[in-house]
Amino acid sequence: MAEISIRDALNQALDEEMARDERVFILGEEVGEYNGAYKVTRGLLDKYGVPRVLDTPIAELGFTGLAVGAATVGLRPVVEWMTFNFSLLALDQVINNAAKMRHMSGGQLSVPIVFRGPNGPAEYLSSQHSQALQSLYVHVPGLKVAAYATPYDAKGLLKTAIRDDNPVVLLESELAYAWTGEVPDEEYTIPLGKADVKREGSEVTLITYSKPVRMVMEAASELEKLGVDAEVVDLRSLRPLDEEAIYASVRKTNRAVVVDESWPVASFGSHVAWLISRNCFDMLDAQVELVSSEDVPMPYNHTLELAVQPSVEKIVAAAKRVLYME
Amino acid sequence: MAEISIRDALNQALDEEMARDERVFILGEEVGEYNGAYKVTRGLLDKYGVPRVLDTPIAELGFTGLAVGAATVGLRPVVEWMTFNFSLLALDQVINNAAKMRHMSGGQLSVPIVFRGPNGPAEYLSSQHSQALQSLYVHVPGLKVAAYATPYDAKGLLKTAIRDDNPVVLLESELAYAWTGEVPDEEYTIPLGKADVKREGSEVTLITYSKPVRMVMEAASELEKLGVDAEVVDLRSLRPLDEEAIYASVRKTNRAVVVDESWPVASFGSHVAWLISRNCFDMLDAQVELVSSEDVPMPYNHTLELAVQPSVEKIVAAAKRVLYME
Amino acid sequence: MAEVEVQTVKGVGKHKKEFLLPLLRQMQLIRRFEEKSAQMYGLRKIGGFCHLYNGQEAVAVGALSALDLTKDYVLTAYRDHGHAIAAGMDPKAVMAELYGKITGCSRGKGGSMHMFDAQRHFLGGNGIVGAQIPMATGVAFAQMYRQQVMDRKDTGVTLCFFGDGAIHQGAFHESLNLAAVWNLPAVYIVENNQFGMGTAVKRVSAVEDFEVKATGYRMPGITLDGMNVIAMHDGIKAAVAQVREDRTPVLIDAKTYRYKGHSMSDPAKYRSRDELEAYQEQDPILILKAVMSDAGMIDDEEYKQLDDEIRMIVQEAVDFAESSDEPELATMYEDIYV
Amino acid sequence: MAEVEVQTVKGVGKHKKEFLLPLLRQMQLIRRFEEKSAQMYGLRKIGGFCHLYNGQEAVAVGALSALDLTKDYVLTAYRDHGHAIAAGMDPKAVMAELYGKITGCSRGKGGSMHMFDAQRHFLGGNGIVGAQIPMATGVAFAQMYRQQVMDRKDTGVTLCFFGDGAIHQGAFHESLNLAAVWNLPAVYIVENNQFGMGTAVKRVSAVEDFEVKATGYRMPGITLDGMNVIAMHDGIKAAVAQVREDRTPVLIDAKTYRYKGHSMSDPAKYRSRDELEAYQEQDPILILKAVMSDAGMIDDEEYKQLDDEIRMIVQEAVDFAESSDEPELATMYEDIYV
Ligand SMILES: Cc1ncc(C[n+]2csc(CCOP(=O)(O)OP(=O)(O)O)c2C)c(N)n1
Ligand SMILES: Cc1ncc(C[n+]2csc(CCOP(=O)(O)OP(=O)(O)O)c2C)c(N)n1
Ligand SMILES: [Mg+2]
Ligand SMILES: [Mg+2]
Repeated sequence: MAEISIRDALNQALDEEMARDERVFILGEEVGEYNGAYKVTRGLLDKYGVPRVLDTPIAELGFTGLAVGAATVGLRPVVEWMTFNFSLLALDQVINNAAKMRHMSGGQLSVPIVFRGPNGPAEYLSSQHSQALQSLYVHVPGLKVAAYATPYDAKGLLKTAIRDDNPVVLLESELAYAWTGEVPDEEYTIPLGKADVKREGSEVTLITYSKPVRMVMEAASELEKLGVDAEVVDLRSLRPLDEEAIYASVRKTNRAVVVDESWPVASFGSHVAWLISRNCFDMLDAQVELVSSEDVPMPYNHTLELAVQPSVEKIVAAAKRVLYME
Repeated sequence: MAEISIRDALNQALDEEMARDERVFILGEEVGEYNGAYKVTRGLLDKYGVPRVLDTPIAELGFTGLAVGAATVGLRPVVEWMTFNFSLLALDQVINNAAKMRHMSGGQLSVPIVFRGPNGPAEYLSSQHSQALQSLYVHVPGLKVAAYATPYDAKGLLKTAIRDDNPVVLLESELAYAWTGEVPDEEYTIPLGKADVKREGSEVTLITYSKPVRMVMEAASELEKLGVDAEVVDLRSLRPLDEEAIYASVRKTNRAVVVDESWPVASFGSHVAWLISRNCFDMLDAQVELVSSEDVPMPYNHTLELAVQPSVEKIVAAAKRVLYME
Repeated sequence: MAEVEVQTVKGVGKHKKEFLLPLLRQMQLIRRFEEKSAQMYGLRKIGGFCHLYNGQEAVAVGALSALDLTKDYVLTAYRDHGHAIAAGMDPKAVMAELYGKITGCSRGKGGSMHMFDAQRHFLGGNGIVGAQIPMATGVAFAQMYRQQVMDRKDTGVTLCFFGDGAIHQGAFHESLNLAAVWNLPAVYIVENNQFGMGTAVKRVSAVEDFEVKATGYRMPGITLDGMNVIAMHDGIKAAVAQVREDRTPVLIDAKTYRYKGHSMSDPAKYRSRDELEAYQEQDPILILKAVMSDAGMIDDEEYKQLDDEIRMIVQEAVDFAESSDEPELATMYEDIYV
Repeated sequence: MAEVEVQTVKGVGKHKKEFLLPLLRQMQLIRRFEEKSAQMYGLRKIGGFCHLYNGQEAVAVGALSALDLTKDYVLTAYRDHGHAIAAGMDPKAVMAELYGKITGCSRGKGGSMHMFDAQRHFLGGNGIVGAQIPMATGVAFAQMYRQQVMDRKDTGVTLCFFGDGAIHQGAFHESLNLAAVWNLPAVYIVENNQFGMGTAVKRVSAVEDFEVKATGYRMPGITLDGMNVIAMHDGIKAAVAQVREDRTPVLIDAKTYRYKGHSMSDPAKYRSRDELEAYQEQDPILILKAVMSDAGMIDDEEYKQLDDEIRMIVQEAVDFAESSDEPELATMYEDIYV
């Protein structure tokens, strides 16, 4: 096992899959000569050359749609969006083409494509550059959506996504690229649709995914200090969703808090909170709480920007509410 | 009181507001010479001329962004999207500019603009043309979102939206434009953020908005035949949301079914279902049910397309589930 | 403003009967198919948006006859019945799709706007104006990629059709730049039928002749007579040959006209009877029939015989669609994920 | 490919000292302001993306000096400190915004990328590449609308700045067509600094000279020397006069260069020292100083005095920002809805 960063884990996954399958190629702004805005694609242009690694013009709709077209005739593109904020420009190609081509063609076409890049708040970037936009994607049948918070999960899920014959959206986080963790030397993949219990516990279930996983783990430690034994479920895959893993945990703890850095309204987080409310109705000892971002655009000022987001304190407070500890 | 269609109610609202305020103008594909793809803007070009009624090129991003810019310097545009399906191309201008200009400028700018057009399933249109996309809009702070299912509500809400100094997204329905109802002769407006109890009842709360209102009213009649007294809450405004009206009803009935023609995952419907689950936890006698569209792209075949959507039967069945009637 | 030269052909050009007859046949088949579609729409056998191709037959037939669909690809918009048939799809599968039957080419999921035949390299049928342009650019990209990376002797090109209305979409602009920068074998064809729904080109476009846009993308721009199938064939043939060889894209403005309303629900009041009739006088089928007849390649009897055959084929398509099964309810969950 | 003529000016042209000195002053102020921004960024007083304007000063200063900001408007992208200052904004409010303080022009909500001054008609500061182009087109639309509907003698024009990277966005294409079709008084200025982040223009663009794109939108295209503030001023002045009169748009390609990395985190390894130095030799401030000095309009002492004053202004801006308050937590819920 080597201890590497999420950035390097993703880089390894890309490298291995490109070596394994010549149909895999990468395109996006600055992914080539600049080695990636966040260096995830470092070295790949040198190793694989053009056209397997392509610097695109700043034309999200065009290059995303181009990748969708290439996928329909057998290539396996990995689209890097410099950040998900810019992917809004490409959304038509994702929702109306990538997610629907198979359907509209009665199953004739498939669209094996990965869309990835940093999503969610970074630092000091104001409201156009600090948005957690996963709810827009996870809403759409025809797409798969996954997220990771450890190098192990990052590598395994990206490899699986590249091999998947469907469009897969992968949520990354600028602030988490440098996080390190162990990754096996031998090859492995992680199936889409499998949650991972990152911490076992019996008194309250904390459910999350992506960058907040780390904060939720900290909150679990804080709760431990308060004598509360929390379980942490890292969903990893948002669509398909491992509902069974969620319910299994809630059956045990009878209490749940969902943590999602999205805005609250019509979010993936509130959806999961409803799923639990509905499907565990008879088991719940308290309402299901959601810790989300505040329902506001992200301010630039750093103190405000932190105050807007989920925090260990907010998660602990929510857990205490469902435990009737205050 | 005159009995008119939703189409004509909207047309009256546009006409009255254009007459009242010369800053109000309408733009969109076919809104002028063709009198609107669905004839909502009939006669307005003749009456007000260019540039108060403008036929645009098929360039949703461009003309939507143009309208946002015009709004920041004091005009009051009404953007007609021929259907919401095409608005995905304009989403960046809505989410990153319209919803955020006020915020990013520290309150200096305001964006008094209305985005409207038919949303949700129509008939025999397959998956690119039959999407209920409100969840994407309602997710975003900085926007307001409303919907109507009667001529009275349509006229009153559209007039309010045009006078509002914020961006307002209005959801219409192709299949509901011809629905008729009474509209007062005298001027009136309806505040955003106020739900309307369309039917009083005591045993189960059915919550919905937009086109499904009619279907939910039918379901309530069906339930009456089964001896169940259902209350129907038409939200009308999704953002801001009249949470108090919802909870007041659920406090009375202790049971709730949310009906939303969106896809289920991360939808506005599942959000409302969670809000009730959380905030009425101690009052609920059953899980909150959601009747949504199936989690699939819309097929062309009419039988399938109907089967995919909410129906009276599905709503009645959901109500029976929360009433433990089966 | 730039004056463009519209390339056309007088007479039968250099072509033989063996070549021209199939073109006539295909145009006639499309015309009769569309007439039948309109009729069945009137009988409510077909629903939704239904965009007919009458008047534009020379564009699809002329262009597709210049391709080799074992290696070339075609993408178009929602006005796609004509392209589907010109690509060699069975009218039965197309009609059954219009009926929403399980035997339709898209299993009743797509309908009028979404004809597909992956095997024949016909990739739809896109309902979002302009959305097929980036996709087609991607198909051309894959052809370049295969050639460069997979060392295959793939000299295929991709034909992308779109309307005069689509040209103002950002998708057009972004795609053409990408195709030029990456040297993609793409042939972009504007089917300039003068209207996007009820809107005449000049009301929404800074320029009326679209070949002038090509310069901005360092691309050749060509204007073709889209009412003349021979001109279309010859023009596209030459363009395709060039693209096959040079692996760089080209933009073509095909001047044509649609006879019917935008879709079945459009009475087309925005244009004059005179205008329509003037175009119908240069009807692509009549033109080809006339020049073939002048060249002694066809007489009225042969034409009638051909038309009879075609009417039969169209009737068989209807019979097939009528007698086909509805999709089972469970199919609504199919064809979403692989 | 099209060869374009770059319009420039030798010497001081027809200008007097009273006119040129303020231009020099503004460029110098921007330069010193940016140097200070970099320094404060290094001290972590400023965070996030911070895109400096060093090297491009002649573009904003030359262009904005040709406007009347009581009726004209300006919009630009995230590299906006220079435009903000050239629009007459108080460096204090700009620096305080960089610090995220409540006294910042955008109340600490916007930061480096989102400078705004509604009163001075400076409408930002947009972080999405190309997204200000449709908005600016809309501001120009409002000017046309006011003139036609509200019967005001509004002869304002709107200047829209964007980078060479933004030109490939669909937003550019859709906007220019709209501006042409509706005769909007918009001046589109590409700040062609040769790079979009680490990507040289020619790697991602079918054409290197953007004025050739104007033809596709039936618009005049002009190329200006963006390192020469007099050339910028004269060129924009003429263009604005024309647009004010004709109420039709124009596209300008201003050739310039950025000295620093794309943002504070970019070491800019993608270009050679030689290239950078070659541009620095034609530095816009040095050029203006030199020609003014040749014309006997300024000597070293006067320049030094001017620079000293400017350093003081910049230091005052920093002091102001330092001593200003953080926004209260409750402000996070403000400035969202009216
Ligand atoms: C993005 C988008 N906007 C609007 C529409 C509605 N619409 C369908 S066809 C059409 C006109 C297209 O005209 P053109 O491109 O000239 O093609 P034609 O119908 O003439 O073949 C419009 C506006 C759409 N389908 N997609
Ligand atoms: C839509 C979008 N895509 C990507 C980015 C990331 N990004 C920020 S600046 C930039 C380069 C822009 O280059 P150019 O337009 O030439 O402006 P310059 O930075 O040179 O002033 C990119 C890719 C963005 N902000 N918005
Ligand atoms: Mg057309
Ligand atoms: Mg640049």
